[in-house]
Amino acid sequence: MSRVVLPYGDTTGDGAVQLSFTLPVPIGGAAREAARQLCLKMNLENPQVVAMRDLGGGYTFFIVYARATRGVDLDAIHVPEVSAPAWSMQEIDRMVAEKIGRPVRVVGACTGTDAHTVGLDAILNMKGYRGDYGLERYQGFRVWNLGSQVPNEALVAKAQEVEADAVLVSQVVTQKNVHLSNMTGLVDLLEAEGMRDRVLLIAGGPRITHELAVELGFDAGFGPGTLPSQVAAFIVQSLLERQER
Amino acid sequence: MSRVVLPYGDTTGDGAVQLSFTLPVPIGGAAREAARQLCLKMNLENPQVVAMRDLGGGYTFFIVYARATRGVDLDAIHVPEVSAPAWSMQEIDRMVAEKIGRPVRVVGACTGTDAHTVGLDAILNMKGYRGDYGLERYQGFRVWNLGSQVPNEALVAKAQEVEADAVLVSQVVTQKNVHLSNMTGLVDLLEAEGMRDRVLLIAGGPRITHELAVELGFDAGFGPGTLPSQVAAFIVQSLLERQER
Amino acid sequence: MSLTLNIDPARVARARELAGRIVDQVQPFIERHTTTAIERAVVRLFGVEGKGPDEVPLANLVVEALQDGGGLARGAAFWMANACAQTGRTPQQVAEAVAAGDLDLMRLPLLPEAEIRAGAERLARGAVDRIRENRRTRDALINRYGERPAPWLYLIVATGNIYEDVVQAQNAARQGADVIAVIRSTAQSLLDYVPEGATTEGFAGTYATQENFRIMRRALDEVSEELGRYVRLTNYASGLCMPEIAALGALERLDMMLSDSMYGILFRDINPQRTLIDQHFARMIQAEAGIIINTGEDNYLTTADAYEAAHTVLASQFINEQFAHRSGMPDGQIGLGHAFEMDPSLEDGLLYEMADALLSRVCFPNAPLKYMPPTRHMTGDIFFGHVMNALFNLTSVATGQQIHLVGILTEAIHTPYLHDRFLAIENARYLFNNARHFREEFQIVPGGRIERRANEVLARTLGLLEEIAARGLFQAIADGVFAGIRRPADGGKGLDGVLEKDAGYLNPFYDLCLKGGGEA
Amino acid sequence: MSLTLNIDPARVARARELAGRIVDQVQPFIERHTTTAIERAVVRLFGVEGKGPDEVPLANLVVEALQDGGGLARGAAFWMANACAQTGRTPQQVAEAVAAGDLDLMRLPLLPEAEIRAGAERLARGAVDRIRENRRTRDALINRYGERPAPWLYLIVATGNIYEDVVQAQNAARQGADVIAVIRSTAQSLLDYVPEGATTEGFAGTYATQENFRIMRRALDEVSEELGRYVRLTNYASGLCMPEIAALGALERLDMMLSDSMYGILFRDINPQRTLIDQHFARMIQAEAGIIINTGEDNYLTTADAYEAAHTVLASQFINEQFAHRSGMPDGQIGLGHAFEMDPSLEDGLLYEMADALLSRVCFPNAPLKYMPPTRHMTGDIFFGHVMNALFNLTSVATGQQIHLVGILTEAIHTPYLHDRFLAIENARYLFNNARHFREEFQIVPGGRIERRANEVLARTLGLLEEIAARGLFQAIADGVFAGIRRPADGGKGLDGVLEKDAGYLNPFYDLCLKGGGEA
Ligand code: B12
Ligand code: B12
Ligand SMILES: Cc1ncc(COP(=O)(O)O)c(C=O)c1O
Ligand SMILES: Cc1ncc(COP(=O)(O)O)c(C=O)c1O
Repeated sequence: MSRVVLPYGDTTGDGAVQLSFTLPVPIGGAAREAARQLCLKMNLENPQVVAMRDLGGGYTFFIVYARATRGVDLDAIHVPEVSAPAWSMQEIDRMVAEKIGRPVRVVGACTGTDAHTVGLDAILNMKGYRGDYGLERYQGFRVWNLGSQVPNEALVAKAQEVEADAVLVSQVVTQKNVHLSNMTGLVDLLEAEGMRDRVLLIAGGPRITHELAVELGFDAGFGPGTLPSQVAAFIVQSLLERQER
Repeated sequence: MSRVVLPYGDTTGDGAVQLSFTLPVPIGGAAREAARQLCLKMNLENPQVVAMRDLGGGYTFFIVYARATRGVDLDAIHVPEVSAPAWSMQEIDRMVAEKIGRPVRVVGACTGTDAHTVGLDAILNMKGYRGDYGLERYQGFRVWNLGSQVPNEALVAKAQEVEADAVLVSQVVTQKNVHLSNMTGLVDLLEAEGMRDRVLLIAGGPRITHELAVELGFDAGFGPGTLPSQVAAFIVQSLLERQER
Repeated sequence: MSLTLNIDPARVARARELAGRIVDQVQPFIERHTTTAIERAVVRLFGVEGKGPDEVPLANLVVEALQDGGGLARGAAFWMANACAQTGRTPQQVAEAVAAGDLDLMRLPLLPEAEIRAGAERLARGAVDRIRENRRTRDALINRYGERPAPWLYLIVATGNIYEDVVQAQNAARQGADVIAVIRSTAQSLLDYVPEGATTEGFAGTYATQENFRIMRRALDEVSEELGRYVRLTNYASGLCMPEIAALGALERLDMMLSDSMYGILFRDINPQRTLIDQHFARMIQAEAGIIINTGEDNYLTTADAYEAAHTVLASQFINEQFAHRSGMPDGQIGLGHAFEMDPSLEDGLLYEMADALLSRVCFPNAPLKYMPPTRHMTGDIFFGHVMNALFNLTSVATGQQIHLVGILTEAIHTPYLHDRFLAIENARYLFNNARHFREEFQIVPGGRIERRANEVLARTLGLLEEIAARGLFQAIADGVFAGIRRPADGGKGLDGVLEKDAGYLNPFYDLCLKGGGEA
Repeated sequence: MSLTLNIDPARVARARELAGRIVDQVQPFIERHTTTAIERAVVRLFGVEGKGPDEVPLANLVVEALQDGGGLARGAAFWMANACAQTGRTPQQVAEAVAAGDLDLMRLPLLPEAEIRAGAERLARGAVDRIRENRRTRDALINRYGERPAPWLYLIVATGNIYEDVVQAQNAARQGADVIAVIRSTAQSLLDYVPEGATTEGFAGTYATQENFRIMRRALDEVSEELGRYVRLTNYASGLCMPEIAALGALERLDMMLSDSMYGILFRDINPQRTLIDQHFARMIQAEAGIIINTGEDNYLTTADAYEAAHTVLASQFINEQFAHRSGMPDGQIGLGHAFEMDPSLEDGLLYEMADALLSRVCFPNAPLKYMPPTRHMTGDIFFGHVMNALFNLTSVATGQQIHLVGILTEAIHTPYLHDRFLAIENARYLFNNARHFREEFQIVPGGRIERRANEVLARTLGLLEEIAARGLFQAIADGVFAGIRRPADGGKGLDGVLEKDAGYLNPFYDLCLKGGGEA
């Protein structure tokens, strides 16, 4: 079976798409045509340049509406999703007490030169995020939050020292793909230290998806809007699964 | 030779493009992936879904940034452009007096059910547009402005009656491509009446380009921002060319 | 306390008095006449629905037959009541018989006049009862859910297909819309009949039909229930069928209607006499139905310059208020229109917009003003347009507007897409909430730019009203006083539908609705 | 008349007095110490530029040599002046010789102290003359072109490549920017040296180097000439090299600099002692150069809640003002930072933002306040973000801010693209023009929400300042009073660069700049 969908404006299947971009072409009829042709190369139909603005220096900004012609088959989409059960803090704490019998140890950091601690703090600090308490508040967790700009080496050393069950990494700055090298660097280091199998490795940040994290060798990735309890539930569930094995 | 350009964000050749669209898919990981794949089908690279909003009813709105990969060759672009000399009202009036020897007669209308007279009035009324006087103000023109909602038949009849040199049509409403049928209908009618060769046929409106107008059998098309003097110059120049033939 | 202007009440009273005088000059003429549209409205109010041969609505067939036979000046009610009494049939059956050619209303023997009058009144009372029942239903629902805080978010749908409209309307409501307007198919105002049935093909809008009204009303009642708030429905009455569509709106519980002769005259070239006569009846029915009317002064500013022509808007609002009063409409139903249409490049434009919006507020303290967003200066630059709409949203909440037509960033491009509406609502809700008590927190500096602007607009309004009072309304319209558009009194479409009432003219609705026939 | 708040001046005076007391508690400590960065700044001011072996800047090599030799506590000026006099070489030649290992500054025989002092002062005077010359050039250009009306449009460029930055900066200027900020490569504040030369590779920004400063200054002078208005240049001094970068900014005619220890302490974990000592020298040089500093209080609100933590911003502004005064900086150069960072879902948020912005305005009437746009609550929804920026723009013009960092709709996504900046400038220019005289047209309702909010923030500020005065600034920072971040006085980076001044410490700039050494 296949369920192919197209973008929707006001009629099913109309394919309506809005685009904007700048071309290094001085404003004018040729620029408009260049913008149109660019859209045709995107397999778009009937591109309408609805605005054309002179940015100066021979650059022109365009706003275009057009129709997408190639739909997406929903049945062919399989996204790996984090399977975090919807447990409350109380449930998680009880589960840790009953089934693990000791607090879960987690170490978290913003690695490399990343100084954006707000996202990591949202997960780890008492206060938590949007009314959902952070891991420090859990009876079942012990948390070491190393803060910002932590070199991978320092993070791994700390994880080793406290015998961490899980290592949590936040990556916000993604320019020049610096997050990718930070993340793969960490995986390599953990493997070199023979620790990779002993810890759950979790990443988070506005441009992190579970799919990307798994691809880079992490156990899970969490994106925008993540709540601490989702992360806690994922960790506890994963540890329980490992216990059973 | 070829000069291929790509969109520009902050580095030459980065291909930066912004898109937004709605898919008939409930918000979630699969929706995000569907949006991503849709962009891949547009030959875009590295699509980043930066916003995903729930519109209700199983629809999701996306904002995406991505990189266009297929550039446009500027040297292969040839847009027919209206060649209207940059003449002032005074120059045009003098030219009409000296070389045509009688006022040029133009009939204008918003045809079909179109009631948007502002654009046509901008060209025809005394007052003009953005400080550029309208054709009524010219000594060298006589203007019949038929206003809104004029059937093609009435327009042709009037043109016949006053022996118009030029017929000016404004089309603002473009939904369901009603402007296209209005415009081709007019061409057919003029041809049926054997008048097509005797009048300059000119269209205008926010979605009219010279290219489109010519394709539909008009002599010229004028888009947003057109000034009356450009239209006057085009008319006079074309009439002079015809005289010479 | 709330943001207000220091304006001399005597000058406002003077403007109102002049407008009253202007309207009184034409009111006798209006009351002396009826139109084919009014008579068709009567027929529809009597319960006639559906089409005859050649797709012509039954109401048209009945009225045309009477017009052709020369009997229309006595009123359709007269003939219909007589026929019902004589044949024992319902109005619907009578109309169907007329359509089938089986019955000639004017050939039937006539009952004594008093009996006909009584029969007509009975038929009319049925309609009025249904209309009042609708009104009670609306009140009950609003009571149940609670009234929405102003400004109300007014959103348009315009797919051309009533069933797609339903999808868009319900989603708009879920996204926060308080009022849904179903945009009509382009130029329906020029049709001299109301199409029948559910329709799925329209240009840039969906035909206003009784069945479409019903479908959308049901859909909105459904979503109102789902959301726990009453979502209002509105459509357009203006045009050659104003009284008929007003009647259908009353019968199908529309909550608001765009209903303004001035719009039809100026922008649709409808004959001024015809539509002013029509309007008097239409508004009377709307008054009865508790329908808030919306007037179209905002449209002037799409053609004339908003900074220069603000006084034409205000003058027209005063006149429109008087016309509405003459139809028995209370202030609370008179949704006078105005707009945020100044050129965005104007220095201090925001302050002048605030001045104008406050001035309307001050002049019509009890009217549910309808405030229209920037349209004219919207371009394809959706980003800039979205910001213009934000200032419009701010001005609306800051000056206490009631009905807020939500500005859409793609105004210059297409009728709204699903997400255009979402983004627009989000913009408006952000502003309304983030500047909720702006009105209570700021005062206007006395004698400053805002106050000076308002006083100047009022002065020019008084001047214009004086001039119209001197010239007469028909002449003023012919002279292009509004929006610079000239419309002679005997030009335009629909004059052939106007006729002088016969001495024995019968139309029970005037009595029931206007002369103490209000809510029992 | 202009929009203002009814605030008791005695309470403002009290806040200022408390801040003065807080600063006086640490000022003696600051003045007793110097740092490696200050000494490198001296070396650079003496004209030393370029790198030695292993890419290490000459200034670092000289200062490290002195530190290793134990002579740094007398001041680099002392050794350099002696060396120049003894060898007859320029400071540059001396530094090169040190780098080459040909010269050991501390092994040279010492001239009599008075001679060394005189020599050092001569060298310093050369630098100060150049700095004053820059200042005169700036004044002359502004005089020629005319000063720009506030709020100034402050735009960032951040390509990482100085040559791409030039393209973006010149275009931004053409689009309307009044101030161009070249964003630094991520974490340059952690480098304990200033890179040399033109650079083309940076992360999320371009390295601050003397050559990059020069290139951009030239580019902006060029475009200033083209446009007929003076386009200001700014960069970041905060971090481990604050005094050095401040010196380079002074030498290369930067017009503004982000220069604030608190930022480094809280967000870069720089040692509090180190950076406060550095800041004293840095601001002194900036004062001399007529450079407007920008402080970083806005950043607190990216971490703490803007509604809750507004008083921490105000308290910090009072303290920062005192620190600047201690460096001889007049109010007109103290660009205190604050920000529009409240959650957009807050009811009346716009009014509270106005309250806070006005309060800063009232407390620091002569400071060129730097107002930062929404960043924290910006998401990938560029449409909504663009509207938030519109309200920020409105608030800025309505409350009379001076330096306006233009909010960019793609804040949550990437450093600005060419057209992002264009759209953002258009938004700001629209608001500034369309609401130009908002300030003169509105008054705040006495005792209303805005005034109550402002008084409450001031009350909490006073409470906080009392507490800090009681505890001492270092302890307060350690306790996490600002932005909830705890920084102990002996933690963080750079403490190893702090040293107590020797009795014979020599640094001629303190005398020239602070003690009556102002403009001749
Ligand atoms: C606040 C902020 C700052 C503050 C940081 C303060 C602090 N204590 O964190 C300050 C002012 C210091 C700052 C500085 C800089 N910033 Co900044 N900053 C931001 C800002 C405005 C908000 C980020 C934020 O706090 N979001 C709120 C949190 C709650 O969201 P979040 O991080 O996504 O976290 C959620 C999820 O992602 C997830 N999550 C996040 N981490 C983790 C970790 C784990 C383990 C898990 C499970 C989940 C998880 O859960 C969280 C809750 O749901 C953004 C713009 C924006 N609006 O996004 C720019 C932004 C991130 N900064 C940016 C830049 C470039 C910088 C600088 C490098 C600029 C410069 N050259 O000087 C500097 C240097 C900092 C550095 N080297 O890292 C860019 C990054 C561009 C890019 N994509 O690479 C942005 C996008 C702004 C921009 N358009 O340029 N910044
Ligand atoms: C003003 C206006 C109205 C006014 C018109 C008043 C009047 N006297 O013209 C009123 C309120 C009556 C109106 C009504 C409707 N409108 Co209207 N209206 C607009 C609006 C806001 C501005 C148009 C305008 O005046 N532009 C200014 C002029 C100067 O620009 P211009 O037309 O492009 O003209 C320039 C050039 O194009 C060129 N030009 C134009 N014509 C000609 C002719 C010649 C010969 C030449 C040489 C040059 C030329 O020169 C001009 C000067 O540079 C636009 C939205 C927008 N912002 O664009 C919607 C818009 C055009 N309307 C629209 C619609 C759908 C309607 C209605 C059909 C809605 C309805 N269902 O009820 C009605 C019915 C009208 C009808 N049947 O035509 C849509 C059209 C959608 C589409 N693309 O098809 C728009 C885009 C709004 C929207 N998003 O839905 N409208
Ligand atoms: C008062 C009024 N009536 C009617 C309309 C629309 O009527 P039409 O169907 O002619 O487009 C408008 C449009 O703005 C209006 O303002
Ligand atoms: C006062 C101040 N200094 C410096 C910076 C940036 O410094 P860094 O190079 O550490 O990112 C900022 C950033 O906002 C700031 O506000």
